[in-house]
Formats: sequence, structure tokens, C-alpha cells
Amino acid sequence: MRILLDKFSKSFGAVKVIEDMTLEIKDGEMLALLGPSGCGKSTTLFAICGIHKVTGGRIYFGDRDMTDLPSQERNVGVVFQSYALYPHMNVAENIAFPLRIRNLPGAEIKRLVDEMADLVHIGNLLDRRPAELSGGQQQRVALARALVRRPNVLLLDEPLANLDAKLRLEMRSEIRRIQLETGITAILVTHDQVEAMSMCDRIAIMNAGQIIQIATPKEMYRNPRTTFVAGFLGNPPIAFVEAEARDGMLAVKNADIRLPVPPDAVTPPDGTPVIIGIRPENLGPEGDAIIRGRVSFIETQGRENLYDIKLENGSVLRSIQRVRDDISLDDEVEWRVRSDRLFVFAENGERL
Amino acid sequence: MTGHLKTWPIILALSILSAPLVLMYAYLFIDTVTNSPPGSFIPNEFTLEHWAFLWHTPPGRPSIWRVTFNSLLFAASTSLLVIVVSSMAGYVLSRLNVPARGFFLAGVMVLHAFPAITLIVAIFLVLQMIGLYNTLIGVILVKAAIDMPLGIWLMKGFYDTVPWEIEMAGIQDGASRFTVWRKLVLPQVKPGIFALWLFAFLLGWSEFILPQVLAPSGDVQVLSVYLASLIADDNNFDMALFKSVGLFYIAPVLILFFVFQNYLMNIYGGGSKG
Amino acid sequence: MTKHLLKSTVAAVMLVSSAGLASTEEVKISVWSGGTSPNDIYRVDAIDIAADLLEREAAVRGEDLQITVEKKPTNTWDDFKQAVTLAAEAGNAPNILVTGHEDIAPWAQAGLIVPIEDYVNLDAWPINDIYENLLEISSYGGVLYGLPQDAEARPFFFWKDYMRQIGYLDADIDALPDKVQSGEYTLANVLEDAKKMVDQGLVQQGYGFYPRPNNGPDYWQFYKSFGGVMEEDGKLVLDKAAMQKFYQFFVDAVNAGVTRKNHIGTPNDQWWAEVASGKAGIWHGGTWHYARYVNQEGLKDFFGSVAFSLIPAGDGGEPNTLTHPLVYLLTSGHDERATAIAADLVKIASEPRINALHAVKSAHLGITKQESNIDIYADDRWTREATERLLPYANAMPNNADFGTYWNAMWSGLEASWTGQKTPEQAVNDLEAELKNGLGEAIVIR
Amino acid sequence: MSASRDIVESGPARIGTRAAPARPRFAWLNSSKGLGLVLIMPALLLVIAFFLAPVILTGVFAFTNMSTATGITGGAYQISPGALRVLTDRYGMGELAERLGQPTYVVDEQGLAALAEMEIDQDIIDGLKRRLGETFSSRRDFERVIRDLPTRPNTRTVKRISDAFSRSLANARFASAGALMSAAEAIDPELTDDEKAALREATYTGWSWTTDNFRRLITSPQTMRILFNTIFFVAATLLIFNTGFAMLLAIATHYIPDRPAGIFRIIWFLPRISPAVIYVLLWKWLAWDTGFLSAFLDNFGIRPRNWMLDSAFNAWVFVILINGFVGASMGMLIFASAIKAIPQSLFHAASVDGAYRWQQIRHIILPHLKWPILFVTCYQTLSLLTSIEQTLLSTDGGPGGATEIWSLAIYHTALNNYAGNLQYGYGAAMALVLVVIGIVLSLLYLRLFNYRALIIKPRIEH
Repeated sequence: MRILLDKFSKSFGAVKVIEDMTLEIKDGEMLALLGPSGCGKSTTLFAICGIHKVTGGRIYFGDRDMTDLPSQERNVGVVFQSYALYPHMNVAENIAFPLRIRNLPGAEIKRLVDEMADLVHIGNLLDRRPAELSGGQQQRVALARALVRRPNVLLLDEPLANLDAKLRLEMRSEIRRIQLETGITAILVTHDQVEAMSMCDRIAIMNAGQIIQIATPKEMYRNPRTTFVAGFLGNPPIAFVEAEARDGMLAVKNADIRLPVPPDAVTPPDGTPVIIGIRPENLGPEGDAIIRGRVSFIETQGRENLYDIKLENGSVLRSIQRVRDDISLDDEVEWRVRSDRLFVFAENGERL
Repeated sequence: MTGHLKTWPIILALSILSAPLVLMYAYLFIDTVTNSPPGSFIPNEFTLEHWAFLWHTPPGRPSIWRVTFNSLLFAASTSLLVIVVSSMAGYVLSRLNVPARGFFLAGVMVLHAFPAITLIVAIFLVLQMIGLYNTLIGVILVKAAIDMPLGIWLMKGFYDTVPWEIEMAGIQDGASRFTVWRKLVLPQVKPGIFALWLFAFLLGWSEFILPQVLAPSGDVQVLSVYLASLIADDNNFDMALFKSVGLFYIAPVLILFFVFQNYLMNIYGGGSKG
Repeated sequence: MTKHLLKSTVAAVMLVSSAGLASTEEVKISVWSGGTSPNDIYRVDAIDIAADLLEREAAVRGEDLQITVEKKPTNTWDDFKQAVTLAAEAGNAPNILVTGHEDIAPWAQAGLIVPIEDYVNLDAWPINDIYENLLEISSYGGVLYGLPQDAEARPFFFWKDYMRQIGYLDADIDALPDKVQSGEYTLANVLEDAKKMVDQGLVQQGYGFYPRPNNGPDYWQFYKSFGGVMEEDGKLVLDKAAMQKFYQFFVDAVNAGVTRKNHIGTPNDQWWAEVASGKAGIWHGGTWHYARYVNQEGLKDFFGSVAFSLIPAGDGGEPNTLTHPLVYLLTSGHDERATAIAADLVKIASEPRINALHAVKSAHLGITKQESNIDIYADDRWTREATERLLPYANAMPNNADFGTYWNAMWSGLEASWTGQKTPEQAVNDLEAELKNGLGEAIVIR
Repeated sequence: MSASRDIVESGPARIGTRAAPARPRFAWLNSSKGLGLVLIMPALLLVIAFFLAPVILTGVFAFTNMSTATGITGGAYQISPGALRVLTDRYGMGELAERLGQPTYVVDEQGLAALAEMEIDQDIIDGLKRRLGETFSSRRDFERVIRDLPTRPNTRTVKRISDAFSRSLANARFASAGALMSAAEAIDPELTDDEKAALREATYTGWSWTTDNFRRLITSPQTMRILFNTIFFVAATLLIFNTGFAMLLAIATHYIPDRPAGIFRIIWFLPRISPAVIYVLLWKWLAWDTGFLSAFLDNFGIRPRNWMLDSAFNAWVFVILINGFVGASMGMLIFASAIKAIPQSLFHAASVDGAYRWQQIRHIILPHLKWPILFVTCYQTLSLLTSIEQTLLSTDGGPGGATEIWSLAIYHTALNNYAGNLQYGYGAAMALVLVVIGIVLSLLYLRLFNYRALIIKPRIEH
């Protein structure tokens, strides 16, 4: 089902958290709301499911205006970070709860619960209490409970935050599998760009109550609209240096480094201060522009090494490369960047 | 951190300090089943004669069983009322978006420390107006009302520990706020409710002044009033009898206390009237 | 058809029950009494007996009257009065109360009680045989509110053995009551003799003079002994000089070591046991103590062991004693018929023969003149002697709505000086301030 | 990705949406406000009935002279001897008092007519007619005359007849001022307005408004004494037991193994859970003349005595012991858990530093107990101010009022005294003082303990 937030605003008392936000989630799509904590992504989620009243704007599910309906009538499935399983009920009862509320006949409930348990692979756990389950299993139960009443939309609020690294990887693909199998419209709220990129069809990146950019993960990575987006996506993160337009080139401040303007950017007039973003994977032995600096830090990541390069003006760039033995700490290096992969931003952070 | 100095001097000192209490409670038991020669406190014979009050009702006094039943009824009803009212109001103060919630909360805290006993004349008048003076129901209502602020306060504390997400999940699952409270939240605070029930039961069982003033007549007399009037009657001074009735009276308290001491200490430690 | 059947059944049942009502009149009469120990059980039992008689009288007249008497004797006074007051405010007071006469004034003003003279013929037996002064004590504002339930007096007691050992001959002891009466033997002598007993080790320190250990009407006797007046022309009177002398007397007793400083608050039962077993030399009490000593405390040879007299005079007063009759009172708020029956029950319970049961069993004094002609009463040495020697000199506390306040204040003043927290002078000044404050023009201070 | 889409298209588990549940039958069940009001209603009713109404009533009572004699629920108008005296003394209307208050029975036509209306036997009416004009000053005398009539009526009828001829208001009781006035005017038609007003005031038996209670409270020497007693009681019990001894117990049990510590905690908990009646009885057993202490000390040549009431000093010792033993357990628990919450590392560091136990106590434990001590102090101040049962049952304020504390004095004044004259109004004024202190103190504590932090906004907004 298509979800539309139309000029949605939310304030708590005098504090405006979200103002005039418009967002459309397509039917069957999984969208990530990505942003740092406090950016308003959870507030948006709570507004969609009805826990919060909206201050302004409308919320549509399909063509239906849901703005003034209470949560109970919106039929939204939510998976919380803590899973919020009912501790006094066993797994089957947990999953059955939304159906019981709808007064479905017992046999029907049992059938649906079993079906859902099979879908999330917990058919053998139905008699257990939540406390007797691992984190991943609890997650699956929470999913089953959210999905069993066939919601209009599935909301996932930091669903992986409480899992350890290995389980997180596993559940990432599981959630995506289940979403795809059921074809349900889903919104994932997360602060983890990896989750957002790996699980979702599209990402809406938020900051300070506003959506900065909506795009597919690939597009967003390749083509960030602002320094914020560029900085948020990518691990290890992008590095920024301050520069100035000079003679159709970009001169890094207080350093003897000149970089060409990438082909997709408009060349700024001379003297314009700019910010150049360089992703670590684009700084290394290959490229068309030269960067000199001193290796200030080496982090071993197994297959690859991460190098910090300190420029003469003191700013630090990052490079990720295959492990190589010829570089050690404090070495002066001269590496290159692919100028077509540079991002150039105006001083206010907007991409040029 | 306790290892580097001996602990026995502390234990010894504490034992000496505790001796009077131990002595009093030990003799509470000893004196009810023994006789001692006059002027001595070393028993010289075993006897059950002090327990005759159980089957022999002295003239002019209600039967001990009637009184015990009243006490039981009083304590049970009071505690039941307290947990019902408190678990409802506590939830409101902990979770619901009602007007003047802060005011209610402050009100509960003020009432909690309220000198209710000094209002007893006015309380009497209220009871009389609603026709419940000298009835067990009347005292039950009053006692429940007096214990209630603490009950609400404690229940609010218990509810505060229930994760919001459980309620949110319940709402998303389509349950009404009422169902969420009744089916999802209440079960989470069951241990708290039990502790509060126990606490209120003991308070009710111990209450003296309220029934004494508000329900003095014989057929609604409770054990505390019965025992107090037995002691006040200067025609039959019999310490062993007082103690036997007293032990009979305090036994359920001690049993409940020893079995559920952790529950109780939690509540008392959390702040009750001293 | 079933409907019709039902109707007729209901009608039949109603007919039967109303017929039953017409022929049998069932009345429930409740009676509460304060200060009632096992010896005083006839305070309420007399109503039982009266009910039986009244039922028989009704039967003779051809009426079927059935009276159920609900009795509630209470031992303590504070709780009794609290319960009565609150019950009356709540509108469920018992039909009959047995209480001290001093309650008549406040309770009459509050409308808690109704005058018994509205219900009984004062010229009929046995009311016309009740001592006039007792009827007066049972009246307020010239209206007879209740009938006296008993009478008593409050004598001084002397443990004869110790009197002998400090130098009294048997003849002296026999003459003592007369010497008290004539004012020859005074409270000052009491302290002297008590001191001798203590000094000679006959009794322990503090047991020479061993007064009542708690508040009671008794203490007004000492105020009287020093010339105090409680009421004049319907107004309460505080005689500061008499009050101070009265306080001083107890302070002197404490200072002389014949009375314990911490005496007040001694449990009653302990006190009874001590005076009945000769642990105290001189004490005071009530005529009914006799019953307690003999029946409960095992003092078999009372007359051989104890001498009694009026309360000796102090400086500026006269020997006296106090009678504190309890009275039967009728409460308001019941239907007329029940109150009329309650009045009849009280009247019958005042029959000399019935009242004598109480008088003798509890060692109180009779309320009617003819009681002296009832054998059980006449044969009892104690009631006879006490009636003759004490009753003529008996005063009573006034029936005044404000007397309770005065009384409580008097007691706290006495307590304070007795226990040394205030000097008698301070205590009396505080008492004066307290009374002026609390009672205003209702009390005359001199 | 497109491959997985295909799976979905063909898979059986594809889920369409299921209808949301129907609206609940009772809308209030689902709105925070509605449900909140319903759930809080029982508590609210109890508060209104047994806190709010009594407080208001107490406030009202405090400004009245209500007592046993006036009754609580209202009064009547009675021409009592007292009323007549007031009329004479205060208003100087002795003559009026005389006229109204002298019992008079007059055989007159009016009375005879009344008899006829009451359907009294004609013989009786005739008999009385013969004594027309005669006046009697005592009811008893007049009733004798009635009874001497040839047809002697029964007692009940005699009473009714004599009532019909009563021509004074002595001891007459009227439910309303109107009834009183019309009766008074029947006797004396020329009553002036002043006289009426005086009559109304002098004969009223019920309570009236007054500020005397507070004047009396301020000027009475008794008040100062009770106030002092109360302050002493609260301060001493608080200092010695509720905080001092409680702290001693908490610290001592902290330094001994868990098992004995648990046992001591249970022992010190006994006073708190024991019903007051039996708990105080145990103390009496300890302290009475024939009690344990006397018997024990007798062996050392100390005369048996009632240790509890032996002197004001002893009484205070016992009152504080009795209340203090009850109060100590709360502090003990709170302090113990506060000590438990102190990071172990602090203790270890301290022992490495070679600090001895008392230094640990002084520098580590005590600083951590600052807030708990403040809390217990605040809390127990209020508790002690209002505590009554233990003191009532043990010394009952004695000896000589030495241990009479405020709450007990209220009880004695308003509800329980030997002479039975319960002074509700004065008691209420005393109670009001305590109520005000209680409210002020608890509001103060609310500020102190950061009440704002307690009211976090609910996270579900519906």
C-alpha cells in the first residue's frame, strides 16, 4: 500500500521537530529513514503508526486519510528495537494477540499463527516464553506478530540495534527476505547506513527534521546531494578538505595541492571557497590528481588497510587499499585521486 | 572489604542492642504456653490454659472467632480495595495523558504524608452522612482511602518500569487502551500488586484507632480493638491471656512476614508511613 | 392463572403476617452502660428483669408484648462516652444509657437525651420512694432527665493494723470516723500518720497515702475539703485558694515520701491488689471498692482490717464525701412507643428489690428509702454502715454543660503539680488562664 | 533483486491487508482522557469522601464552638436554665427570663379547647373546668390534680393533658427559631426585636461561629507545652532512632556476613510489622511493676516500679524507644540499600589506602548517605507528627501530660477524654494546624526532591 506524508509537521510543545515534510513510500517498497539520533526519524515513524498526533499535514494510506484515526484503526505493524514481546505470553500467544483482538475464530487464529511461524522459521518455538528466546528469535517473533494481521505497512524501528554483529547480518537478510516474500510496504528506521543500504529499496536521509535526499542506495552513495549525505553514507567515511576555486582548478587551502573540477560539477568562479569530499576507496595509487601527505595512522582491517594521510595544512584524508607492506607510519606518500569521483560542495554543504 | 577486620565484635554489639526485642518476642511465645512462679521469669510448667479463650467466650465479649473473622474480612477487603483502586489510579498517573496529571501526582504525594488521623471527627461525620458509621464497610472504606495514596504511589512506580514499547505494540496490535492496560500491562506488575496487597493486608490487620472509633460495637469488633479492650479492662489483669490473644493475633503477620519478607522489605524500604 | 395464584398467595402471606403483628408487639430495647465490671452487671441485667415483669404486666392486660433487651456493658469510661456520643450523633444511640449524672447537662443541651419525666408518673411507685437528693442530681434545669441507677459515697480507708502500730488503740480507731466528721482529724493528720507508717517501715516509701491512680470524681472531694465550691447559682466556680491548697496537699504528700511522685498512671488492677493486701496505709476509694476487695481481691475480713471515714477536712473546709450516682437515661431519636417502654423498664428496674441486687452485689448504696427494708440490703453490714455514716454528708458534682472542661483542666493541673512539673501556684494560674480561655463568663473565678 | 521479486510473485505467502478491528464499543476505553478519568474515578471518590470533605469539614469545625453539648449536626432552641442565665447576665433581660422560664401551668379555656380536640374523655375536661383559672408552678403538682380527677387517666394521657396547659417555655425545645418566636410571642406578645434577637442567641443549643478556638490555642499555656513536647518528640526520635540508630544498623549489618545481617534486619523489622496493640503490650510487659525489668532489677536491690510511667523522664525514654524502634527499620533499609549502591571500587581503594573502618564510614559511606538521610528525615518528620497509636497505647500522654503530643492532644480533646465532653471545634482547630503543617512540609519536600522529574509526559499521545 502506498503511504503518503503530506506536509507533515510535528512539534512537542514549543519545540518544532518536523516541519512540512512530504514523503511518499511506494506500494511494496522498503524505505529506510536514515539519520542521526534526534533527526526526527522515530517521530515520523510514531506519527505514521498513530502513537503521536501530528501537528500539521495529512497522512494517507493508499487514498485513505489516516491522520485522525487512532493507532488501532490504522493497521500498522511495528517491530520495536526492544521487540516489545509480551513477557507473560508464549510465542504463539504473542503472535495470536492481534488476531484475538480482532475476535477471529480460534481455528483461524491457529492456522494463521502456524503459517506466520513457518514464514519466519520459528515453528518449533511456539510454546516458549520470550525470555527463553535468543535475540534473533525474539526478533522473528516480533516480525511474525507485526505481520500476522496483514498490516497496511510494516514499520521497523531500529530492529537490529540490540543484536550482536553476527546475528545482525543474518537478520538483515531475513527481514528483507520476509518483506519481499510478503510484498509488504515497509519503513525501516535506522541510524546505521549499512542497514539502510543493504536492506532497502530507497533511502530517505534525514537531518534536523528534514529529508535531505531520497534515492536508491546506489544513487545516494554515488551522488550525495550534500556534505551531510556524503558524510553519512560510506564506511570508512568520506573525508573533506577545504579548498578554493582558482584558475578552473580547486586549490586545497594552505597546501600545495590542486585538484581538477570533476566533470559533473559546474566550475565555480575564482576565489569561491568549496569543500571537497574524497571517499577512501578513491584515494590510492591510481588516479589523475596528486595528493601528498604523511601517513599518520594505519588501521588493519584484514583484507584491506585503512590509512590516514595528514596533509600539510593539517587536514586528514583517508585511503582504503589492499594490504601493502611498503607503507609504514610517518612515511611521506604521494597518492592519487580519480577526479571524476570527487564531490565538490559549496560552503553551505550543497553539492555544486 | 570486610575481610580485614574481625566481624564478631560487631555481631556481639548488635546482639546486645537487639536483646530487648528478642527478649520481648521470645517471651511473647513462652508466656503463652507456660506458667512461671511469681516474681520469676523462668517457667516451671507447661500449660495450655492461657489459650482457653479460643473455646470459651467470656461474658460481655464477642467470640474470638467472630472477631477474627471481622479482622480477616477487614484486612482482606481493605487490601483488595487498595490494590484495585491503586492499580487503576497508578496507571493513570504513570501512563495516561489526562488533564491535570501533574496536579494529581502532587496531590497523591501530599496525601501520602497527610495527617489523616487528625481528621477523624470529620471522617466520622462523613461516614455518618452516608450511613456507614459503626459498620465494617465504613471503616474499610476509610482505611482503604488512607492507605491508597501510598498504594497509588507504589503502583505508579511499578508501572513506570514497564516498557512503553509493550503498550505501543499493544496499540499497534489493535488493542484499546483499556485492553492494553488490562491484558498487557497489569500482568507485568503482578509481583508489585502482590507486594502491595500483602502490605495493605498487614496494615489493615494491624489497624487500631480507626475501628476503635468508627466501628466500636461488638459485632463488628476487630482483633486489635478486642485485645485493647481486654487490656484496658482492669478487672481481669492476666498478662498471659493478653499475650496468648496477642500471639494469636500476630501469628498470621509473622508467618506472612517470614515467607514474603523480601516483598515487604522492598515496599517498606520504598517509603511507607512510620 | 399462575399470576392469579401468585397474587392470592402474596395476599394470604400479608394477611397472616399483619395479623401476627397485630397480636404480638415486638420491641427491641438496647442498653449500654459504662464503668461496668463483673460486680456491676445488674446495671444492665436489671433491665432484663424489668422486661420480664413488663411483659407479664402486658400479658395480664391481654397484650402480647415481647421485649428483646440488647445489653452492652463497657468497662472503661472514655471509650464508652466516645462510643455513645458518636452513636448518638449518628442517630443510632441505644434506648437506655447508664452513665454518670454529670453527662445529663451536656447531653440534654445536645438533645441526645429526653426527660424521663415526660414518660413516667413521678408520684407512682417506686419513683416516689427515691431519695429526693438523688432525683435532684438526676435533673437538669428542674427537669428530671433520668432515674438514679445507684448511689455511693467515697470514703477514706485506713489499714487498721498499721494504725495500731503507730500508736492508735482499738478504741481510737473506732472513734476515728467521728473525729473526722467533727473536723478534729484533718488531712494534715493523714500526712502525719502516713509518714509514721513509712518511717516505721510498715509500708514502703510512697505507700503511706495511696490515692486513686487516675482521674476521677474523687479528687473534687479534696477541693471541697479545702473549702472549694464547684458550682453556685448554676455557674461553675473556681476557688483559686482552695484549688491551690488541694494541689499543695498532694505535693506535700509526695515531698513527705508518703505518696509516690509517679503514682498517677499506676494500673488500676495493680492498685486494687495493693490496697486490698495491706501494701498501703491510708487511701481513699468508693463504697463499691468493698465488693472488689472482698469478691475479687480476697480481702475476707474487711471490717477487721480496714476502717473507713469521710474525707477529712483540710484547711478552711469541711469533711465530706462525694456521691456520684449513675443514672438511667433515655435517648432521643427513637419512636415514642419504644421510648415509653424503655421508660417503663427503667422505672421497674428502680424497684427496691431489683435495685438492692445491684447495691449489694456491687457494694453501692440504695436509691430508695424502702431498700433498707429489703433483707438482702438490710443484712449487709457494709451498705448499712456506709449509708448511715457517709450518705448524709455526700455532695455531688454539678450538672453543668461545661463541667467536663473544668474537670479535665483541674486534673491536668493536679497532675502537673503532683509530678513536679509546675508549682501548685503555677498550676492554678495556668488552670485559671485555661478556664477563662475556654469557658469565659461561664465560670466565676475567685 | 529481480529474482527474489519473482519468488514473491509466485509464492503462496503474499499477504493482502486485513481489516483493522472495529471501533471499540465504548469510546472511552480507547482515549487516554476517557480511560484516565474512569480509572482514576474510584481513587478520586475516596479522596473526595475521606480526605477532601474531612479537610473542609475540619476547616469549618475549627471556626465553631462545636462540642458534645452543641452536637455536630445542628442545634435547637431551648429555654434551658443556662439560656435563661445568659439572658439575664449577658443581655440584662432578667425579667423576660423570669416570664418565659418560670414553669407555669394555667387551667384556661385555650387548654380545655385543646383537650377537646385531642378527644380526651369529657369527664376529665369537665373535672378540669371546675378548676378554671388556677395556676401551678410545678408540673408534678398539676399532674397530681389531673390524677385526682374521678376518671383517672393513664400516665401517657396525663402527660398530654399537662402539656396542653403549660403556659411557660421552661425547658421547651424548638426545632427552629420561628417556632421559638411564635411560642414566645404567644406568652409575651410585646417582645421587642432586641429581645427576640437575644432570645434567639441565648437559647440556641447548637454550635455557632467563633474564632475563639484559635485565640484559645494561642493563649493557652497548655498549647506551648504540647508544642514543645511534640517538637522534642519528633526531634529526639528522628535523631536518635530514625536516622542515628538506623544508620548504625545499616552500617553494622554492612560489615558482617549476609546471614547474620539478614537475621538482624528481620529482628529490627519486627516492631514495624507488629500491630501496635500487641507491640506496645510487649513493652508494657517489659516495663510494668510486675514486668520483666522490675523483676530483673529486683535481684540487684532496685525496687519494682512502673518503669514506663515512673517519671516524665522515663515516660519519654519509653515513648521514644517504642516509636523509635518502629521507625528505625525504614531508615535501616533505605540506608542499607544506599550503602549497597556505593561502587565496590571505592571501598577497595580505601582499604588499599589503609583507611580503617571508621574512616571508610566517615569518608565514603556517610557522604553517600546524604540524600537518603535527608529523605528519611523529611519523610519521618511527617510520620512522627501524625503518629498516635503507639503513644496512645503506651503512656497515653502521661504521666501528668508529660508525653502529650499534638496528635494525641487532638484525639483527647476531640474524641476521648474521661469527662466525656468532646470538644470537636477546639480539636478541629488543633487538627487544622497539623494539616497545614503537613501540607506545607510535603510541598516543601516535593520541591526538594525534584518533583518535576517525576512527571514525564506520556509517550502515547492518544
